[in-house]
Amino acid sequence: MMTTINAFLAYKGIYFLTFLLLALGLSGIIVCKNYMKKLICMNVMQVAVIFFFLCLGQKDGGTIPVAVEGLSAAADYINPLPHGLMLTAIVVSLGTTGVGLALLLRIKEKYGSIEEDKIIKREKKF
Amino acid sequence: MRHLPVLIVLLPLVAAQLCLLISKIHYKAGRYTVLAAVTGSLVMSVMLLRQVIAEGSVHYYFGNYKVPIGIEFYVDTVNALILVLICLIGALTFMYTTPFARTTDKTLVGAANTMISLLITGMLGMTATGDVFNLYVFLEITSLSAYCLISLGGSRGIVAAFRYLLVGTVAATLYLIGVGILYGITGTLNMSDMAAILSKWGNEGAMLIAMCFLIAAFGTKMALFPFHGWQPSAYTHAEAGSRPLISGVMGKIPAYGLFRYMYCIYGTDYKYFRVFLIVLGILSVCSMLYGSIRAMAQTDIRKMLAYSSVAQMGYIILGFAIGTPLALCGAFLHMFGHAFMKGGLFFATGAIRHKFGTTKLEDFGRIYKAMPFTCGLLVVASLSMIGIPPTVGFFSKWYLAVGAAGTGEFIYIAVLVLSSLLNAIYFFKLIEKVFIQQKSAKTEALPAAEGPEVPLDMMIPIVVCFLAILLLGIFNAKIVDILMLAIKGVAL
Amino acid sequence: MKKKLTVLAIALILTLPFTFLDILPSIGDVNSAPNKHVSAYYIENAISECNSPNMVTAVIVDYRAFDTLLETTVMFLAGAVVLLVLARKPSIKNRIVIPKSKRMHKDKSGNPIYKTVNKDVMITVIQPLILVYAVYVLFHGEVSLGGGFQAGALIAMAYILDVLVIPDKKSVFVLPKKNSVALAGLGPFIYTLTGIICLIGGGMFLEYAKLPFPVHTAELHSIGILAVEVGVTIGVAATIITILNAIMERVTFDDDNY
Amino acid sequence: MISITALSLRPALAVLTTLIASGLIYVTGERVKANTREAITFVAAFINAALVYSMIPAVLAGKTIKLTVIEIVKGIGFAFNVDAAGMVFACVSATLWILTSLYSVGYMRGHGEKNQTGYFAAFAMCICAATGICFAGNLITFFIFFEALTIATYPLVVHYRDEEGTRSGRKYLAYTLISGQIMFAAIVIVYVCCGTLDFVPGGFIKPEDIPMPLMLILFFMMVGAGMVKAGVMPLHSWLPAAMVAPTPVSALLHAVAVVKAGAFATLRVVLYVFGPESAEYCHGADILAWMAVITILVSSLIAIRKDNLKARLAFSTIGQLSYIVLGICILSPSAAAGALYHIVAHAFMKITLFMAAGAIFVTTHKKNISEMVGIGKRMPVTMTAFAVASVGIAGFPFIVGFVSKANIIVGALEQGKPLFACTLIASALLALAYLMPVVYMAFKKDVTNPDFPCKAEASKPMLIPLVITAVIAVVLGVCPNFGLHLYDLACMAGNAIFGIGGSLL
Repeated sequence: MMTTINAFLAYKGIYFLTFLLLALGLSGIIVCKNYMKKLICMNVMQVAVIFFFLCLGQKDGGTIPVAVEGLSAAADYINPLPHGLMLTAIVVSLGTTGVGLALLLRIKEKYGSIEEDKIIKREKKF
Repeated sequence: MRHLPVLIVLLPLVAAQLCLLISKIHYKAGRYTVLAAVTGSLVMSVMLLRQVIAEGSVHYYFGNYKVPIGIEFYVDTVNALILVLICLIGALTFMYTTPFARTTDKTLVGAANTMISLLITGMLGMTATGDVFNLYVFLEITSLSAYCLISLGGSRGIVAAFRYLLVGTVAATLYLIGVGILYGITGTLNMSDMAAILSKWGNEGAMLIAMCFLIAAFGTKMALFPFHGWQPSAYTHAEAGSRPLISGVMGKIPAYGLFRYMYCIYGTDYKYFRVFLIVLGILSVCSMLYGSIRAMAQTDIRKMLAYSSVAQMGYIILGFAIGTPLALCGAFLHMFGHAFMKGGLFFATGAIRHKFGTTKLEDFGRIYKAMPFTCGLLVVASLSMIGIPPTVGFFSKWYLAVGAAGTGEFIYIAVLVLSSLLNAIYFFKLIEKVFIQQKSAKTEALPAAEGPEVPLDMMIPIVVCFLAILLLGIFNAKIVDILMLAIKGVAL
Repeated sequence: MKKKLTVLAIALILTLPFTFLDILPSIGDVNSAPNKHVSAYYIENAISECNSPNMVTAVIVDYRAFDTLLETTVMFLAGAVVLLVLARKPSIKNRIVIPKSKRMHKDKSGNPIYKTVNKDVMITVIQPLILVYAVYVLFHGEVSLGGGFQAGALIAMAYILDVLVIPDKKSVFVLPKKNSVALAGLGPFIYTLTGIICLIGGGMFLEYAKLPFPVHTAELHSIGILAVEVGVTIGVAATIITILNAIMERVTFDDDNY
Repeated sequence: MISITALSLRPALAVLTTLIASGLIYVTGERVKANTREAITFVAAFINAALVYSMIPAVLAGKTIKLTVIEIVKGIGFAFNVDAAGMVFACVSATLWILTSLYSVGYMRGHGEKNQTGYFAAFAMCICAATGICFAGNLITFFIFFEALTIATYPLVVHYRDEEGTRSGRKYLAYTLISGQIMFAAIVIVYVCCGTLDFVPGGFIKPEDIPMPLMLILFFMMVGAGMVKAGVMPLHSWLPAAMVAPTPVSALLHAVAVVKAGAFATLRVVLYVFGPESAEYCHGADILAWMAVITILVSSLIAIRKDNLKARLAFSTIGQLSYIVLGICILSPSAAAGALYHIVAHAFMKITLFMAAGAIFVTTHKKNISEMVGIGKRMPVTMTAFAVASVGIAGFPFIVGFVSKANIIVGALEQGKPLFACTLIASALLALAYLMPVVYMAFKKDVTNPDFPCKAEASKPMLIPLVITAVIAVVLGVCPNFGLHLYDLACMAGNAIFGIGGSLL
């Protein structure tokens, strides 16, 4: 029993947490009424994806992927590809968040609020 | 010649990067740069199409790293045609935006041109790429520029853009999860390599879950029925000039992405393939009926057209769900046709708004007197939406129906017929308004009836769309021949 | 509360298949698919092919350089979007909720708390250091950890310090909005240009080995990587400065007026 | 591969001429004088007629003119196929276009109508579609023109742009579009089952191709479109509603293009797609025949009660069109020939009646029969023509209606269905009952109506066409083959369908 749990925690546990994070982010986007919170939840989701990819690139006994004298086998370094991909994903999420914040600024200016129900009410005036 | 695939994408990209710099000379200079670049892309995409038809599909390896090491562009006849479509509608839309410009601030005009140029780049890249992660990056470029163009559409545009941003980012995230799972079981990001590995030792359960994520992601991006919530207000409130591009083409590219995943990566031999077909079939049927029913209730033409887009996406996905070569041809033909129909309707709507300053259906009484050509396009595009021959809408419906009958799914034919009739209800409402109803007080008061119909910049897209709808319809067999080349090879 | 619990429960149920079904490789498994196929190639060939000990750098600016070009473009795009979105400022009367008073925003830099630090000294000491470090990070990106993004961010940081701490006096450089955004486009363009030069040299796009310079292949890869890193640096720095500029025009937020 | 010759291009040219005319009229619009617009109409009408007539000798010689323009959908061409049956209808529509155009000019000017550009453009488009329907070589080409006709007629129905017009326009669209879409579905299924859509005399669907219940459903899905346009009874109600349109439109709708297209569609579907064998096998023809019988009787009874002249004529049309449907469904060569010839006969008679009604309306603004007492004194020529046509509708010998009806009755008796023959005779009496009172009241001696003090006919452009059509009706009644050999053509078509050699009767 304990070994099963141990094996689970060691080999799959982080997936569980990542997907939990993803699900929470998603539910936050759906449940929250405040646009700022929605934006934060969106970021949480993106972070979950980044974790997920990094999990895939993990390797037992691997070091950071910068070549060191004497280590040349593939098993010696962790997988560089997910890290590279996630650099891109991070930049993209940065861009998205920035644009989201700029839009929020405009919404706040125009509608005087970033609460969804108030915005829906005031939207009809335009 | 061998660099054509990359040059098509690079031209608008470079134009976008340099547009702001060039705009510092004169506010129109950047515009001409982008227009030249998109036109150049159009010419090259036509060349590429000819090349692909003559010599078969083209691979382009970035940095000369062979797959699966590097990134690859893969162009067959289907996406070569889509490239042409994007460039054409892109160039037309770009031409069309000028009369809507309200500022001559060099930076702002430059930035707005950059947005359209990058939107085109993103769509071109999504179509041409053969790498799943590269597709994600292009997807985000497309989305970010679309958010911006939607947010420029006034007070409600900002909120629509923000909502689209949330939903769109969730979709992109789900897409990444799907890609992650596939990467986890194959270890590659290249589409053809992935397809080869999956067919050999694909984990069927993982593939199923990945596909669920992908359907949700692409479904959201193309506004399929349960995921369409963001779309109507986004299309409605997008910036007037770029609306034809956003509503005409942007939704189609994720649909093509889904096609790639279903037929190129997973392949029809996949164990649960039938399940996807049924799921997509249900979604598309719901889309067609729901979109049409909601469209009937709208009083604003833009919103009506937006809901009708939900329905029309259903046609395309229906083709994928039927899955015979003819039905797939129908789906792609509808993709091209609908780009011109919906683009054309939005061109016409924009022209009317430019002249009369209204998009409310009740103000459309007898505007045909002042704008005969625009209204001609409205009528032809509407008829095409309904599926009256000899417009392209009829023929795409024909192929879909023949495909459905071929597999014995008569229910799809019934839905096609029903959806056409629902379309007829609201499009004839529009035609009735334009030709029959008395002039409303608002349009009566305007002195706009004098003078030329619309500026030449607007007239060209209108005429091109008008001709395209008819010519695509009449010469559809040629296009189907071209499509068949690829579909037979790739899909089945 | 009940709602939140329901959501949590659904989340848990949705999460289960990923964890218990054996559909994903075990974490840390050396022989899992993602760790074998392509990535092994990258690890084994990064040094010989790209002349770059940092494998992540090799992946992002050489093997998958096109992705990074687009990524830089996304940065530039985000800057331009923020600029464009924030360019329109509705007049007071066009707003739904009209601010109660039109009291002007007070300059917060006059606040005593800021005066306790000798700003000039701090800036003069720290700014050159940041810039030097930025250049270091830029040039060493391929051998150790670092690269264009970090360098760009550092340069922008120097500028941000400048603007935030002494709003009136700018010591390093002045970059108005319209220039910064053009520069943000120029950065990715340098990147693209590197690729196009490869085309001219007879290679594929971004095939550094075909850069038309008279040095051997490994050197060419270094030159290529450096060139694109410079492009990335300029793009990122200029984008951050653009966003800053766009926001600086709106220091008087509406909240202050309520 | 069929070589393209000057002859084989003619059907395409005939369609193209009308299409171009329509486009020209719409594009030139209100900017040019009315004369130019009318000139375009007439030039196109004459070219069209010349092209159609010029094909008659070839068709009479037993040839079918085939032309495939392009591949319209994968595997099926956009094909024209001029055979005897199509020729009959084409001749009628080409001839009547000239006359109706002339009449329209008079009516529109006399009545000072608005929106004339749209009117003439849509009119030309209707003829274009009708010509296409005649010459279509396969179901998909046929369907394209059929739908084009639906759309082209819509602007004519809503011509007045008022509340009532809009409402009847909607009704018209609802009926025709729904039936059209259902036909579309049926065509698709037939294509998938049979792999071809080319019209073949005697049909291409073999009884064994499609299982029985589906076949019957398909039969009605397909015929439905024709039934709607031809106004067969449960599906007729758009036709009286479309009465709000100007009279020339009614004339066109009721006599030439639309309803005839419906009847012709029924002919093509029953005899060229399903064929007598399959139509009989699936019982579709029987059911349709009985529907036609009911329509004939009921519509005549309704017509008697109508006071509005145009409404009465509309119900008369519904009844008369069902003659054609009945003739088709009897499934015998002479009945088919009779049905085809009835297209001709009814066209000339009914158009005379409508033109007369229009002439009365333009000169006296009277719509109702009860107000027309003594009108014969004011408009003797018009009313004489009206009387001739009325008698013709009833099937009086030496007028064209007799020829066609006689053929249908003969066919019914041949097939051993005397009930159908009785129906036709009964309906002739009913026709007398609803049309004769008009004539009688018009020429009533002892009454003088203060509304009609002196003799004053309608203007020349209106009077001449209606006299011509009345004269043609008589001439064709005496000598059915006069001029265009329409009777021979009809008989040829009938024989071809039932596989009885190519010789004339």
